[in-house]
Amino acid sequence: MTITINHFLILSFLLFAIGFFGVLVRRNFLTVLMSIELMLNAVNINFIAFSRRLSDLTGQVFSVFVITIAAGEAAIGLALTISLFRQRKTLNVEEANTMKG
Amino acid sequence: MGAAEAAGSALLTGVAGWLFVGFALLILGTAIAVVWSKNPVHSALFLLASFLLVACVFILEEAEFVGAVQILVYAGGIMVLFLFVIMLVHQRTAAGTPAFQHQWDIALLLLPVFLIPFLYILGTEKFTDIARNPDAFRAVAGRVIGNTEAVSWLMFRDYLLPFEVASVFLLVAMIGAVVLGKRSFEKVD
Amino acid sequence: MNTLQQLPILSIIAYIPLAGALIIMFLIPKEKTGAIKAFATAVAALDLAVSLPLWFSFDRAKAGYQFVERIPWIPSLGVDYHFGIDGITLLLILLTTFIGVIAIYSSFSAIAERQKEYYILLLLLQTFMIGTFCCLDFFLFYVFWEIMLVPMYFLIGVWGGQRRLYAAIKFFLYTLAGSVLMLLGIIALYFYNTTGFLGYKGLGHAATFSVPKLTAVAAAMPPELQVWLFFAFFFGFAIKVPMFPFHTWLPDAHTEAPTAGSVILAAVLLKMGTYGFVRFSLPMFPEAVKTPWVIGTMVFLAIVGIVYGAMVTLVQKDMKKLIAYSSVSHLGFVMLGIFALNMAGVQGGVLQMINHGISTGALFLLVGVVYERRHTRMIAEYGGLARQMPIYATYFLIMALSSMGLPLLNGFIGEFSILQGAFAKNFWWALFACTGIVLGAAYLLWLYQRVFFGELSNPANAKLPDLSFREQLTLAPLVVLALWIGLYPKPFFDVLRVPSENIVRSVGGATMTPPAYAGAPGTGIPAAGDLAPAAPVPAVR
Amino acid sequence: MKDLLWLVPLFPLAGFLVNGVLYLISHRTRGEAADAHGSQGAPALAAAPAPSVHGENPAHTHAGSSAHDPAGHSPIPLKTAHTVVGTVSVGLSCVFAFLAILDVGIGRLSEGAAHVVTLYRWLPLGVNQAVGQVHGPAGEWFVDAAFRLDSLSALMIAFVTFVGFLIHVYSVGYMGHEEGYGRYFAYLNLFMFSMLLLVLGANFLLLFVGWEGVGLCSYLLIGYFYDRDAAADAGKKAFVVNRIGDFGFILGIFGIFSLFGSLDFGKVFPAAAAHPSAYAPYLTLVCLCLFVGACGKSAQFPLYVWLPDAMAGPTPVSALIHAATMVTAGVYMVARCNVLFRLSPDALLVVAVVGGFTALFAATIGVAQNDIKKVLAYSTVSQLGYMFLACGVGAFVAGMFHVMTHAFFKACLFLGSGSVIHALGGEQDIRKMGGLASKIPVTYRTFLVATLAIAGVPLLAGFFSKDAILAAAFEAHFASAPWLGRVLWAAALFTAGLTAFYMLRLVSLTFWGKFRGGTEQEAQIHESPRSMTVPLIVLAFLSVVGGYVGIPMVRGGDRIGEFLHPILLPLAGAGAHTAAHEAAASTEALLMAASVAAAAIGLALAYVWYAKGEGAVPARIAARFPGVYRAVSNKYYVDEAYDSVFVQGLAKGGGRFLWDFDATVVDGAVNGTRHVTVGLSWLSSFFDQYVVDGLVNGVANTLQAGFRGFRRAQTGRVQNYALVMGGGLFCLVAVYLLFR
Repeated sequence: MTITINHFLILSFLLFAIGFFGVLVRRNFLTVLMSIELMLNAVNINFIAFSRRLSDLTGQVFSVFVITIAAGEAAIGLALTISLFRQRKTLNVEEANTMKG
Repeated sequence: MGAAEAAGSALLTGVAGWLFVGFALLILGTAIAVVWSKNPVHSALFLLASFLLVACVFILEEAEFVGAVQILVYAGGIMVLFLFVIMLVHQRTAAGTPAFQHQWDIALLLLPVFLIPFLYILGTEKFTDIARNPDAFRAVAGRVIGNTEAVSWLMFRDYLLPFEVASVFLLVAMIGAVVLGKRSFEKVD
Repeated sequence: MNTLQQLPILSIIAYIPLAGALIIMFLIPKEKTGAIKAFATAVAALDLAVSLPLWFSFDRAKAGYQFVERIPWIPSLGVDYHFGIDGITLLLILLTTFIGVIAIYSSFSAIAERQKEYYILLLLLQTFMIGTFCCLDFFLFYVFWEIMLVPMYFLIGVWGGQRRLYAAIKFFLYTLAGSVLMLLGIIALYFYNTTGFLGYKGLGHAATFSVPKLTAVAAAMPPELQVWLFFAFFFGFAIKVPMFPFHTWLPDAHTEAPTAGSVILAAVLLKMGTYGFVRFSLPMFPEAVKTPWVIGTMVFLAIVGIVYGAMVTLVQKDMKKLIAYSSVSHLGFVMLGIFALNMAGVQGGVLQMINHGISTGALFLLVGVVYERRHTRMIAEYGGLARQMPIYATYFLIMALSSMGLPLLNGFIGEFSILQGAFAKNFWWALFACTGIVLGAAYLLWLYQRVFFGELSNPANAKLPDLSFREQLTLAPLVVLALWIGLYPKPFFDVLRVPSENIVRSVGGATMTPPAYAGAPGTGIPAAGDLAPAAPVPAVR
Repeated sequence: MKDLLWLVPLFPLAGFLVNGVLYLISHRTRGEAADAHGSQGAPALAAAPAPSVHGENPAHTHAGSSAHDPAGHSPIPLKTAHTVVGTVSVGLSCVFAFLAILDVGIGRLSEGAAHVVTLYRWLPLGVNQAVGQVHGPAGEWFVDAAFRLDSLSALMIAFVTFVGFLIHVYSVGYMGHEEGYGRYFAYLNLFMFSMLLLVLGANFLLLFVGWEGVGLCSYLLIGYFYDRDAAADAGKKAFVVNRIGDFGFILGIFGIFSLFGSLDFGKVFPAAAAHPSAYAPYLTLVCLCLFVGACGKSAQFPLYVWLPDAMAGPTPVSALIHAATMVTAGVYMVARCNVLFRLSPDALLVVAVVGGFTALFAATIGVAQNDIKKVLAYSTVSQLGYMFLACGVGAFVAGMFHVMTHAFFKACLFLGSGSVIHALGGEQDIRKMGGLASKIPVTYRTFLVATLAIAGVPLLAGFFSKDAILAAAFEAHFASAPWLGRVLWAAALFTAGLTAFYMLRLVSLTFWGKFRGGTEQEAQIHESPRSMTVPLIVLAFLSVVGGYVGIPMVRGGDRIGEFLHPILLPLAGAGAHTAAHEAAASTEALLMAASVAAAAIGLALAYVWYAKGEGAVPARIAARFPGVYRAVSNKYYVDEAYDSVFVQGLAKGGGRFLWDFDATVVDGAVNGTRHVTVGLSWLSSFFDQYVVDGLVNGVANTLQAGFRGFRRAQTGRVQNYALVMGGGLFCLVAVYLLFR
């Protein structure tokens, strides 16, 4: 079995799609955050794959930064979760609709 | 395979290839489970599995450092955070409430729609599958040492400023998280 | 060289209210309303005191701008921080600082909630208004011009009447829409000066937003481009004035705004539009202004505004709305004077801006007095007040007479000068505009009769207290000014003379032209038996 | 002394200021006292208006006002202060006026000397170009605040200050019990100031200032009893109708300014006289505009309608403003501009025709009026018509002469009527009077003298001036209509007869026969106090002797003609209208006989029908021609027509239409965008509701689902937005891929 770049792309596409789908449809705020992490992972896979094929370490450095951002994002997101929960007694994203027009 | 591939080393062939397929399928499976399971604790555990599997793919791709970071930060840091929060809010899923939004159908529709440009790119673009310099991941100034050292050289020399910015970013995120968490206490009372 | 010329006096005048606003914002707690009021009044009074020396040290004989301050601000775009005044802006700045004190002082009992924010906004508004009048850089001008809307928007929207949100949003969007077109005009001008735009070859000069420089550049543009840019600026200014078809935001804004807001709106903000015409449109686009159909349109709109505004005023049932519509009529006079393009017209137009600020501002204050007591502006609710409030009735009568242009009061001086200018240009303009004088008397006297005469039949009015000392203190200076301008307007004309001459000369007006009485187009009097406007006039000798 | 000319108008101004401030201060303290007493304020207010049916009611309000005078304040010293300030200021003004005239010298004035006192530069209008040649091609336009004393203004200030002073004295008695006594004197003083400004102004603009000022005072004084709607309406009507006149006047001023580049009498008239052919083409329009102004101020057809209504003001006001002084301002102005009018025969023709028509028209209305003041008001309109007729036929001297004599006898008549009204406690209807001759003898005698004067009985003042006008009309020659002079003369003659008729009718109904009012009322009839009768006697005396300054046919008898000669007689070669009344002596004698005959017939008819026949014949005539009678007694329905056409129709109807137009079309266009936006928002909010509440459970096929995504766009949910973002991302990528 020879793995080409296409396989990586398909993997990352599907992973990203699953993550995106989760972001779009889950009601639970926590699960939404997790789905975002999935999407970030998908991006990292692409970085790594291309980094190797282009013989350029920059991709790896970038994926490290992405992981950093993911950490920050998770921290803020979870703080928001707590904030939301304390104010609304729920984790349902649908109920956080103050912006409703 | 053509001559160009012969010049460099073909990547992930044989067992490594099958390993990749296996990891990939597992990744997708756990990812689906993350999105699918109703209980956030289950989701978190599947997510942990998914992270570890992605780390494996990284290592397969000879990006050992990133793989390690993935395990340390994700599996070690972020997951713990998640689990803490889950415990903190210890939300019990109401029996009647569906896990999914009303818009799940449209979202599902969006996936094949996204597939179109993706497949179009796959069909029209030709990406190389050979690493011209197989040692690029390990070499610093032509000397082969190791992946971690190579990444470090790059990060602390070429990407020093972004690195510092990232550290500031983390600091800001930390303060923000503290403030958000704290203020919500006040408001409740 | 006096010290005033060395100080950045204009900036000081402009930013004193801003500083005051900041001090109130950060240093005075909102509970201490007394301190806020006192401090705000003190700041406004200080600003007035600082601005008064301008009047004395202003050189009436000197052409061009005085007290100029110029510091490069954004050199890459050619934006300068550039302040300077001439006689026209001198009067407008003094009017602004003067009205500022009165507006703040008159709000003491009218505003009961969110007082801190209110006085902060009033002070901010004053800074922006003075900035707009002072600045000589289009970029800066546009900034001030736009930002001015914000405090006014909040003043109307927060402290206004029942339909305040509607009025505030309408005011904001309407004026904003106009200024966007003006911005386009400014940008076009900017690029015409530098690199060119839309097929017009640029002059290749260094980038600048300087008003004097761009005025010179614009005046030399090809006529058709001038017409286009004239209309781009026109919308911005005409909406602000407001001229006839663009006036509908005014009654709403006036009616809903708090008293001080109405006063400032009438006294200063409306003057921005007419000021724009005088300062920018006329000197910048002389070819466009001289085009017969352009000036015809302008004068037509002005005259329609005069008559139409007055007619609509006649049937109003709401006092504030009545006065607001009368503003449409009065500003029609101003526009007519400006577009008469001669000394009498332009000077009269500018003076009438001041006059309108005084009379209409005072009328809004006066309506505010009874509104504060009775919380209604409906004319039908009143009647017979002359018996109960004789001093109030006296003040109201004086200001109504000033507004309808009775001689020896300020309104007459402006209207006479304007109509004289219009007449010298064209008999018919003056004829139609004069009907506004008749209607002006009709609607104001009718208002006066319905409010003050007749029996005091409404029991709610039976115990209204007459003007308090504080209220008289806000009104008396306006009466004094009205009488001053009415009796001895020469100092004002002296200030306006040089800038008006420059404007009139720039549009080729008849300041220094050779004899033109025989068959010249500058004479408006039709000969006997031939009332056509452009009648050939027989030679005299 | 002549340089102190400015003191003449200044005294009344000072009086106005002092009186006004005193009044406001006193009224303010009263108001606070009432307020402090709380509930006392309201009853006092309720009692205060106390309107009577006809005109003012001194006796009645006397009772009313003393009842609610607050106890804590003594009004007596205040009232004395008002009286002293009001009358003394006018008296001083009168003295100074005569001193100034004497200082310049009557002889010098009649030689054409003019003394100009310039106070300061009032309006500097900058450099503008003029049609004319006063300052050269493009000159400095300016207007000075300056006073001018020449023979015309000397005549005017002399009788204005004198009659004004008399009427102020009269007012002390007449208005003594009215509420707002101080206000009354303040207004009256302001009026004197404005009137003196009008006649003394050295340029058209100052004339206009006074012109507007007297209009304002007229407004204030007519509306003096402002809590009566009729008075307030009349005041407003007077001001607005006057404004229509001013509209013309100011256009005329603009014309003069544009033509001559100056408004100074001393520059305009010589310039016009020097270049008659240059200015003549424009002057018709200018003069007609000026005449429109004169029509408004002097109540000429069609702008006369305000004057009868103005009788709602206090009677001394009617005497001073609406008979003796203000209403003659139009005649003064036309006379002042005689140089311009002479250059425009067409304008003169219009003046003559309007004057003649108004004289006749108003006289016919006067025949059928039953209100004592209304009769006098229409008589005033008619006499003003006479004056304009005189001006129109070029006899400006005769016009000014009539202005002066009319001031004497009409002031006397009005003050007499005021005395009658005062005696009867407010009654103004002559049908309820009668037999007063013996009860108020002084009033009766002075009234009768003035009546005979206005009727044109020989050797009284009115005879001379009226005769001069009739003669001038007879001799007038209009190039465009040669027959017009005779027609005007006939009309004026008939008017003279009518005047005699209705004035004697008035006298007989008021003073002769039996009293027709109630007995209680009869018991209260009393002669007026000294302060009222003395002015009456003085004015009656002047009505007798006032005419002797203009005796025709006697050499040196026409003093007034000589005095006014430098201003009112044509400048050399300036126009076609040479003095009309330099007619042959025989013709003049015949004309005089005709006018005496007309007066005699009028007086005789009135005597026979009303004094002897007790009104039976007129009643029969009225019954025979009911339509005519109704039309005349209803003043030809002119007021109603004006009201429906101009007030209700044009002004209010037009205003209302435009207001609707404004609200719907103009504002509608503005709000159009807003409505569209709001409509769209409403639509989406509707769908929003629909989606949330109903469609969730509804059928969702794939296509609709796509649209539903967009409909949900404003849900406020992050995930909806993310979904749309995804869609947008797809679109971007697709576009990129397709067009890269």
